[in-house]
Amino acid sequence: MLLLISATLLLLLLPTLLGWLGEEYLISLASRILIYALVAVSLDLMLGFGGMVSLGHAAFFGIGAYVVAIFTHHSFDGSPVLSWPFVLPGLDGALVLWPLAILVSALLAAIIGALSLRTSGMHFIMITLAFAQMLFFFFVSLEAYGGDDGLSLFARNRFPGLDLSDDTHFYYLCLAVLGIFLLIAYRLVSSRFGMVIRGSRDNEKRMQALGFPTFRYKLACFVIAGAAAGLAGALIANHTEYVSPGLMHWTHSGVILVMVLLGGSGTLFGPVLGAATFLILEEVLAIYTEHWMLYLGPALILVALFARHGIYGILTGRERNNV
Amino acid sequence: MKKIFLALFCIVIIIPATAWSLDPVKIGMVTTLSTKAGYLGEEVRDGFRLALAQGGGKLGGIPVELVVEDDGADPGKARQIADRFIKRDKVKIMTGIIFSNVAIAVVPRVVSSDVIYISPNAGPSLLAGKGCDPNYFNVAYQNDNLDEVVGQYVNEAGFTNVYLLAPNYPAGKDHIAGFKRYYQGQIAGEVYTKLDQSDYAAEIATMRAGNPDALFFFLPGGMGINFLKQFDQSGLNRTIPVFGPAFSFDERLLQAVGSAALGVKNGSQWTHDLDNPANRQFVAAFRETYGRTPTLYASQGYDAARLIASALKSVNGDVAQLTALRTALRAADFESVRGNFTFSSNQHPIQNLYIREVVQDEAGIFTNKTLKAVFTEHSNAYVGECAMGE
Amino acid sequence: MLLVFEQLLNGLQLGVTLFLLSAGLTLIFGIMQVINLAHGSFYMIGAYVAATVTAYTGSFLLGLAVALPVTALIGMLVEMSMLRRLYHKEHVDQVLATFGLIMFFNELTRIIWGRQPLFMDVPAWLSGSIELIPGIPYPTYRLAVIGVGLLVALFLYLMFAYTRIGMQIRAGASNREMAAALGINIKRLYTLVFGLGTLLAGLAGVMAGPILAVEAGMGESILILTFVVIVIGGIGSVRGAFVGALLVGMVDTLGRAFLPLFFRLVFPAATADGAAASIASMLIYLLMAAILIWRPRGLLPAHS
Amino acid sequence: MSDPLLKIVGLRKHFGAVRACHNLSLEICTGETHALIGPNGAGKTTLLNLLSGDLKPDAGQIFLDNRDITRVPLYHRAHLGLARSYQITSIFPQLSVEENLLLAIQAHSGHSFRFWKKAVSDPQLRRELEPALERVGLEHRARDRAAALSHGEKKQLEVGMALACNPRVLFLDEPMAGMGPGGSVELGKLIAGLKQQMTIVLVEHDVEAIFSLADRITVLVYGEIVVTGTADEIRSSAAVREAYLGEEEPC
Repeated sequence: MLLLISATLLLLLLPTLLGWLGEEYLISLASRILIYALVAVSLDLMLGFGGMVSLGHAAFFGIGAYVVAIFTHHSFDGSPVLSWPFVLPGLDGALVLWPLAILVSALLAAIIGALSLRTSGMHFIMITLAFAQMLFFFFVSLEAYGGDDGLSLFARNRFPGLDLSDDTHFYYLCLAVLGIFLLIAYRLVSSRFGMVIRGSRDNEKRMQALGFPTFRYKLACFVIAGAAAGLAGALIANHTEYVSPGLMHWTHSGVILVMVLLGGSGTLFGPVLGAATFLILEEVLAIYTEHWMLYLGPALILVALFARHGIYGILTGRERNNV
Repeated sequence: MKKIFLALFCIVIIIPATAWSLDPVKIGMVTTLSTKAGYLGEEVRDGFRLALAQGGGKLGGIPVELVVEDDGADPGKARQIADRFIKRDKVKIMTGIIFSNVAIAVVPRVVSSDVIYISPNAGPSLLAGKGCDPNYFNVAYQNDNLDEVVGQYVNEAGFTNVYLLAPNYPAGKDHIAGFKRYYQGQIAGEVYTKLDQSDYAAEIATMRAGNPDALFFFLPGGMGINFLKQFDQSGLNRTIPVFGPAFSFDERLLQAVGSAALGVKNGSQWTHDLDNPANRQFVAAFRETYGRTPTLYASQGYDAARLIASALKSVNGDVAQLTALRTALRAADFESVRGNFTFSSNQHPIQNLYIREVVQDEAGIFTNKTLKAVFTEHSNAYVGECAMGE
Repeated sequence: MLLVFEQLLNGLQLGVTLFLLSAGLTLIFGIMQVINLAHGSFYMIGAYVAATVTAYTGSFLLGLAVALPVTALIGMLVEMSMLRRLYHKEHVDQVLATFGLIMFFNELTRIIWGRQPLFMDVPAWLSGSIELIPGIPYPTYRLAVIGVGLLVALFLYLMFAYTRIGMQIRAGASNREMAAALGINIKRLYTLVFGLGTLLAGLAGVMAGPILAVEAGMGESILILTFVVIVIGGIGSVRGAFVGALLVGMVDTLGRAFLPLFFRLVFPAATADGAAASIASMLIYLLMAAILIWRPRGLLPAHS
Repeated sequence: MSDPLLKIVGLRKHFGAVRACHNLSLEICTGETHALIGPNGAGKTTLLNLLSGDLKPDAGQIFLDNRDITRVPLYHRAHLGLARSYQITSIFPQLSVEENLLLAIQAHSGHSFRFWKKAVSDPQLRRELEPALERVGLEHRARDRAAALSHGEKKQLEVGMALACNPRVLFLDEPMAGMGPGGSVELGKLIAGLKQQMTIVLVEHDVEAIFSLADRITVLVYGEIVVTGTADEIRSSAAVREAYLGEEEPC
């Protein structure tokens, strides 16, 4: 608990601290870490708690980002997103646009989830991967929105009371979003719903014998995770002010998965640590060597082999599930 | 838990420590060194470094520190690196981007932060037209240039029924459009393939059925190798002459294609056999330093460095004088390895464009031979769209 | 009509190439219950080694002869040093470790062979083309690829049906404990299976070398296709992989070849080309989704 | 004995050439404790799996209270009042003991699309949890992870979970296998205590336990019924001795 408080305090004071050190640039990196932490926690909700190993989670991340980018693009152009069957104007207000991004991602997650969850284990891994690739190719050839070139936002979205183009404001918004989602996830995993999800991870057959239609609950979990990833996508679109199909590429899903496992799956703070470690490592290694993947690869293997609960496990010595 | 905060603090402290020597002019190079296209960035970087080494670590007599980082061909990542260069390293001049989609993502942000960007490769139409900017210079080519020259040549050579092939993404369509701008004959077929496709048997069979008298294709990197090998094996290369922009025919790629590319005519703004003093000197020095023949990318990296050198000399290393620096750059007062070189009003090259042929030299190495200059002092199609307000 | 036949042949050839890669992977998935993302890396290793040896000696066969054992050996080393420890772990750990393996191998290849692609040519005795149907010359090398693929299919069939090791593998697949009780050395068996799987991947790499660019990361472009094949065919089933590979090869080739024509009947040319290309690139994924709705465990699941 | 609660008509399940269940018909009455015995591979567990819904039959029908439940999926059968324990312990190893039982209780107390309130402290669930823990004697281990339990304790937990479902029919698949003598006796007492409350179908190798617990016994061999009868009838049946006791080595 003390650690939690000191970590929160550190995160709250980070911009001031960095300003004092003259390292304002790092605020932007910190926001990026928070956003990736959000998507990593959302993946962990289904992976660590629900036992659903998805290699296509970046698809929802990308969809959320694209929804924001497309509407913002049209809002800047003054052209409608849709003119038939009804006129849908462009938008750049975060309070409408971001929920829309969440909704669209959730809808897509419902469709992909309903199909993928008919299978499990290795099938599930490969099917989620293939669906994400399908979306990737769809957006690569979607010429109206830049295709492979991606789409630039001309400005960040409007948010009442905040100036998102200010890195510090944006940082606090990301921090708040992550904080709220962590709280939701914390309640979720120990709620009745969370019990069912964790039970399905451990022993799905038994859950059914007890009387749970597990498919529905797993699908709900898949949709919640997809929706949260969509929100993270909306944030990353605003952060980089740019989206591209690369966001949905399967290797990007792989990176998010790596963050979860590196930090410790089945824990809530593990993925946050994982995202931070991965992104910082990437920055630092890239400064020292061009061949950073030569070192990162074996490091991942070692984590898979020896660090069952990732960094979180090493730091706390705790088992999973004790949230 | 404490350990991680300690580690975090260390990193926060260590990163800046590496960046505390502000004497030389810092030039930030964001380029692609990993992924399949990694050799392109390597060429640009090596070309640039050669110029730097020849000046003894100085460009135009001004000490320069070159910071190179790999963007992995990922626009998001490139943007992040650019941010760091600008905000933390206080870089005033940037260069290096290979891919158009990366450039489109990064350049607007760079130039709006009052940082000069010199493109050593990517030349998307957006940045030449509507998105042009006084802080953006392209020292390589506007993307369409290399297709336009082929279109013109195919016309002159009397072909009237050409088949077109490109990947299904915006750059693919741009290159086809560039070709069509000067080509006047019929189109036998226009096919867009999946990005990163490896098997082209279906397209080749359809092409045979279309019975064209020539083929124009744009398939960069591995896609081009795949296609050329398979096209060669199909035997069609004996009946249908092949044309394309230089991207699938640089000297490093050619070694991987082998004889399959022999005889292909491609459009370029530079070849190692161009006969001018600057070029002779460059090619010899590059071969000596790196043990290989430079590609056009290397020449572009080299020219980028020499352009910067001329401007640095002119402002005497004071990169804070943005206006003076821009004026000096626009003068393009350097000896380009391409010979005559000036900037158009949208700050893209006005230069000669050549058709060259893939041949095998005496040593058995596959390389390009310049055939003729199709355009002299050619500008680009987007000058009119660019409203540079200065 | 002739064009349709030629395209069918192209589809068969793509299918057979995919089969070479999927057969090995489906064995590893099905028998060892281990998810291996790094299969494409062995495909790449096979191609690189063969290209290098061929370049030095000028003999394609020698390249093949060196590449196969080298790939299998590297595969078995990986199995013994790393993968073995992952059998009892969850799929996520296997994903993580093999993802790391991909990064490692790709970077290592770049360091050893440099960043530019490597050259590998069709051997002289397989170059040129044969007119299977008058007027339509077909590349001899592609016919050779089809031949090799079918031979491998036959070999695998005979091995599983008639040899001792094949039966041991099948026993190991259906019940580990049972097989162990029957005195089969499961550890050694798994190493062999992994070696066989990577050998097949290496073979696919060697065969693809003269057709495709030999470059770092070449395995990942085709890995996803392989996954689709295996999901369609049913994990662990070599027969399923065969059927799935042919299906994917055909659908992909025919889609690319004929979708633009169909679309041109309905839409103006410019729209048609773009739209057809987009749909064609997603076609196999749509096929996969359709098959999953119909049969979630694939067409020919290994254990029913 | 009253009306049949479970009625099985012509049930068939083959695994390739193995006839795990072949044209099997059987009636199980309300309130009885019915044991299934037979040599290994006789199809006892298969029959339980077919009844509980873990497996789908190739042919035949299953009726519960004259309602055809043959096609009713596994999870729905639980809501009709069928619950079971598994031969190989089937619990949630990563969850705590109380969470294991809580899930069983939660299963029949409304839907679980409740996302906010902590399940462990939900009074509605809590009320049933205490007796459920007590019933299988695991109060002192409530907070421990199920994976950390001893084999016997896991078996107890398994049975406890089945009971926490408040079933009308309870299927027990070798509940005493692998338990020490003390544990078996305890469990025997527990089952005996349940006899009044629900119908029980029991698969067990411990012949002593069966003869003392079961009202009726069915002997299966190769997926078919050899004989059904009371303990005494079975004890004296020659067919049983030949088919079953003759093959099974005494243990």
